[in-house]
Amino acid sequence: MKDKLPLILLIVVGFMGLTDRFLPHPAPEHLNQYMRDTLLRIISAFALILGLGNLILRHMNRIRKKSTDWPHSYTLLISFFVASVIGLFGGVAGELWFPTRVGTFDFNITTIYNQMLIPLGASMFSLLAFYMASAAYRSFRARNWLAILLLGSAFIVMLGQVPIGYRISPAIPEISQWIMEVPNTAAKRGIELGITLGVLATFLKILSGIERSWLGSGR
Amino acid sequence: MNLSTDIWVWVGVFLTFCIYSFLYRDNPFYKFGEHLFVGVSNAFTLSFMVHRIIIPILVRPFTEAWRTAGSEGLSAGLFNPYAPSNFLVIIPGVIGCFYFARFIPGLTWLVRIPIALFMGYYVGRSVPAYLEGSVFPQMRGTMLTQASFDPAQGGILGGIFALLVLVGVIGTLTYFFFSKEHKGVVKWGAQTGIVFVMVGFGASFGFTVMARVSLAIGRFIFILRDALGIVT
Amino acid sequence: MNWERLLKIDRRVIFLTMALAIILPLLFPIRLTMGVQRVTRNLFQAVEAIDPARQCLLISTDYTPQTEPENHPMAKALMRHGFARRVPVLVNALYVEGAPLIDQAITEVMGDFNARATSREDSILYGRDIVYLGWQPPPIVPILAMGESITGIYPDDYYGNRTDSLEVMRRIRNYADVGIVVAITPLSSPLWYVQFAQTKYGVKVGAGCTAVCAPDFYPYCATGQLSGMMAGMKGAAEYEELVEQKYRTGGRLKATEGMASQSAAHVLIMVFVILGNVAYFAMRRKS
Amino acid sequence: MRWACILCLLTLPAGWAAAQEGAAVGGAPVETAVAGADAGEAPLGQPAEPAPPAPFPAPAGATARDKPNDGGGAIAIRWQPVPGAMAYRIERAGEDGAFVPVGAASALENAYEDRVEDGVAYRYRVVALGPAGEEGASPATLPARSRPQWFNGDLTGVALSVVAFILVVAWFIRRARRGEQLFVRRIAGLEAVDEAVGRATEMGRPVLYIPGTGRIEDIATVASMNVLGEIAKKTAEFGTPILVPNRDPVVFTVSREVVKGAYTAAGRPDAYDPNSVFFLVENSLAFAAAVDGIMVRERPATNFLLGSFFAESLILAEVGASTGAIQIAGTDQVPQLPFFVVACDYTLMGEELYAASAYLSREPLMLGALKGQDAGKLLFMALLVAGTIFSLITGLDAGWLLSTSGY
Repeated sequence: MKDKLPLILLIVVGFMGLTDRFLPHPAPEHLNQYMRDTLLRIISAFALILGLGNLILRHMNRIRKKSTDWPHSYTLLISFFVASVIGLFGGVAGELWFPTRVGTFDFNITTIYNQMLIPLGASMFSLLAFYMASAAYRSFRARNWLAILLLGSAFIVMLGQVPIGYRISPAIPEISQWIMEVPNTAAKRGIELGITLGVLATFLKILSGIERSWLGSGR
Repeated sequence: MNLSTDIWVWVGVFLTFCIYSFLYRDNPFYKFGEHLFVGVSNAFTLSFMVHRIIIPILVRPFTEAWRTAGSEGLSAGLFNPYAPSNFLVIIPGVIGCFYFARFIPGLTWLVRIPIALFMGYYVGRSVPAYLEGSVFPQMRGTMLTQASFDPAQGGILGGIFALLVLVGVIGTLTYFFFSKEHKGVVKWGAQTGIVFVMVGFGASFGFTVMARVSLAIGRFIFILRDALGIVT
Repeated sequence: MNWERLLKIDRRVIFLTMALAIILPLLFPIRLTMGVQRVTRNLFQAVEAIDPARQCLLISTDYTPQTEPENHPMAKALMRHGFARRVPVLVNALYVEGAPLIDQAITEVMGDFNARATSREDSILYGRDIVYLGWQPPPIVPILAMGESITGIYPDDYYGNRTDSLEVMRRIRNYADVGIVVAITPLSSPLWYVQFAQTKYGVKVGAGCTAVCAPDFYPYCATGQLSGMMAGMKGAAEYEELVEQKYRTGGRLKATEGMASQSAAHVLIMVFVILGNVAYFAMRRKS
Repeated sequence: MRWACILCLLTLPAGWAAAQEGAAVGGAPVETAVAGADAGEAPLGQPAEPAPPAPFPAPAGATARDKPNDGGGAIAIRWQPVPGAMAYRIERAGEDGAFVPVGAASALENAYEDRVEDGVAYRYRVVALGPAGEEGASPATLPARSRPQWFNGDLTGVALSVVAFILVVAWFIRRARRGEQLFVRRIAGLEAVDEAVGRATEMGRPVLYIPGTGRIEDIATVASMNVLGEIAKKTAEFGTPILVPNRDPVVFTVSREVVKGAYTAAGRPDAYDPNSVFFLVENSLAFAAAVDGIMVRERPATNFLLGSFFAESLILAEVGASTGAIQIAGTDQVPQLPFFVVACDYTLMGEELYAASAYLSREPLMLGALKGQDAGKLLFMALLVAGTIFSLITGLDAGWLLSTSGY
């Protein structure tokens, strides 16, 4: 029961998902829609609550145990609670009862998102420009012929990306596009075809119960 | 120079600085930025989850069904899961609560039910999507036809390139072949494959530099234009 | 010269020079000329082929402010192109995070056009020439549902208007009336449209993607599943140029301006790679 | 013997062809009505117009039929183009007989899809519009009804290939079950797993396992969960702490069960630390920021980055590399692979990630599935070569066998 029921459920909904695309009839279509748009969405909301509970408890623990950097756990908890109150009771755009405006200063959750999360996310993301430079410097060494291929094609494509490449020779952007269209396409296609086989195999392993690590320990 | 008077802009500048300081090394500014990021971002997700999912698709259908039942009495329509107001939304709610069964000794296995629903459904769904969206058209695109040599589409040279793609795809597939050691013919195939893979990866890397630099440009424009007003 | 020291150079030196390479061209701007890639031209042609009387251009966005510098100019260039040709433009956002950005882009481009308009016919009117459908989660749902009815899945637009009350939405019902969907993305939403909308409803799909995704999309451009694409900031700059050459729409060409910093950063990385290899071989010869 | 089965599969294309032809000709219940059989019949209703427009050649061969392979609600109208026409207007008549315009098509088109109610009979006619407003209406088609279909015949090939693959894998699994030894070659990235976990043990530092930033919908995440089970067994045996930060709450619930199960399976349920698997944040960049923090502060000796990764891949991999950790990465997100190859010690590319749990567990049944993957690859290669040779010799396009709807 404890193993079988989840496995049976998994097989049933697995086939439901599998056949969704093959059965255009409204009856299965509606069932699938219900599954995606209502059932699984509601369940995922509960998973989030569980996850947030886990995060809060972990940081409260860190404060209690005075682990390294514990004062920063306060930053996390306070910012979480304050912003949650603003978001939950102030509404998405400040339309609910909790005040999210002082004079001309707006701080509803959408504003907070735009003015705090966006700069944070964009800065984090843009670190990549720097990491790419250091990764290229560190790893693009012509150690063996495979490395030379990697380095060479990266070099040509980088040059083809910018107007200077075009100035050096109009052929460079052409070559770079050829690399993207021929060897790159071939490699990607080969990898993608393999991935599909992996997906199929994973589907079978999970549905046939060969792979059951997800069942965890409660047995 | 035309300094911004908007408090939020300076908050943005400060937070950008906090994150960039990590390039120097880990430091209290970064730790502050990191923890704030996690805290506020979770609050944002929670608010949206409540306002866009829990209330409209779980709570509201139920309370409306309750109200209808109060004024018009129970009817079969209130138990139709597809109806905008129905009592059956309680079922997904209960299944969602099974996640918390983990804390109830003896019932921990109930956690597997929502997990099974998620894994089963999406694993099943992805199979035809991959085959139809990826394998079939990509296989088709890889096969050569006489049209590959069509003068209108690059002629002989176009045909040779198409052949190269075919060779590359077969080589790459050979590289991933698990049942044979890379020896003999398989070795040649796999080596061809890895040549294509490495050239492709290099190209991919080179191509990406632009995207990443664009992001940094965006950040610096924010500081130079929005906050300091040095450039327009 | 101490090669070993050069090989083990502190990462922070690289970071600092990189920052300078990006900032200096921003402070002292120059404009560079460039060639146009085939895929960009194909996308431009596909948008040119839309019949303004019957069809619309659907711009589907799922970028967030993080990829704004790349994706935002694409959305604006497409809007400019649509407006210049009087093709109705529908825009949606697949994720809430990017939704306010699109509003800003629409306001800006509409403003540019309307500042030069002389009559009502000449202006860009909301509801007639452009509709911002807003956001419906999760992304897969609107992608599938728009095949049946666009107003069905987007009953209200971003600004809270009933979509079925908008002039253009009376003739644009579903994918059958969409000339092309151009998905502007840092992820793989063009492929979602290919996998879920094109396979089922046969709609044309184009892409505007960050440079990082572009290599992935070339195979789809080759098979024709994607009608064309703008790849990264360069693709956006090229599209800006194409629209500007043909229609003289004016407005800031953001992507074109950023290309100088791009060039500097690219050259810098290449210099680093060369330096690294010179040092590497010098060291190897020594040992 | 093994190849016999694959050979059978190679004959599949013929089966597909037959099936597709069947669907097109007689397979689907199609209600086709050809106009012109009685071309003399006068249209039953005319839209009221003040002055009748000048005549124009009418489109011939207009047909209306249920749109095949859909969920109902659509009728497909086709006609032969009229030279010189500027556009076409499509008109529909219900039971009452009056034709009303329902849509238009450009001069380049010769098909239109009308959205209608299921089960109701409609007749259509196509009006060709001339350059000066002339009109030429085709005779009315016979009535057509739209209805939903149960099976999407366009996908017969896809359905058959799913079935074929299931059979092949099942066959290999049966062989494995009978106790046959199945050979699998060395995969460097996976050979290194033991060494990598061992190194963390020696250094007394934790192992960091990042199950990607995808959701459970991404199958790579499911594959990663399976690998996590195997790696957690190893850390349980070695007594090395493992850290599993999660970005998706649903994945978090799964990975927690997986790790706990692995510790139980390894016979060390007491060593399982409930704090080792934790949820961080859904925003993937906030997640990257927090994981960077973990990397520089907890200094794990080994980082596993296995699953679905997006733009944050290089942020994680470069920061991990700067802390000196051994890094084993793997993803099926092809655009991220180059970054992992450049910044990590070992990279599992695409399919290798899916093979990893079978490889690590060495469980015969799982290896059977792996063999099935290989058979699939052989099939792909054979089809590509055979299709190319066939097309080049005959001048036909073998690829159309692989066409699904929309192309």
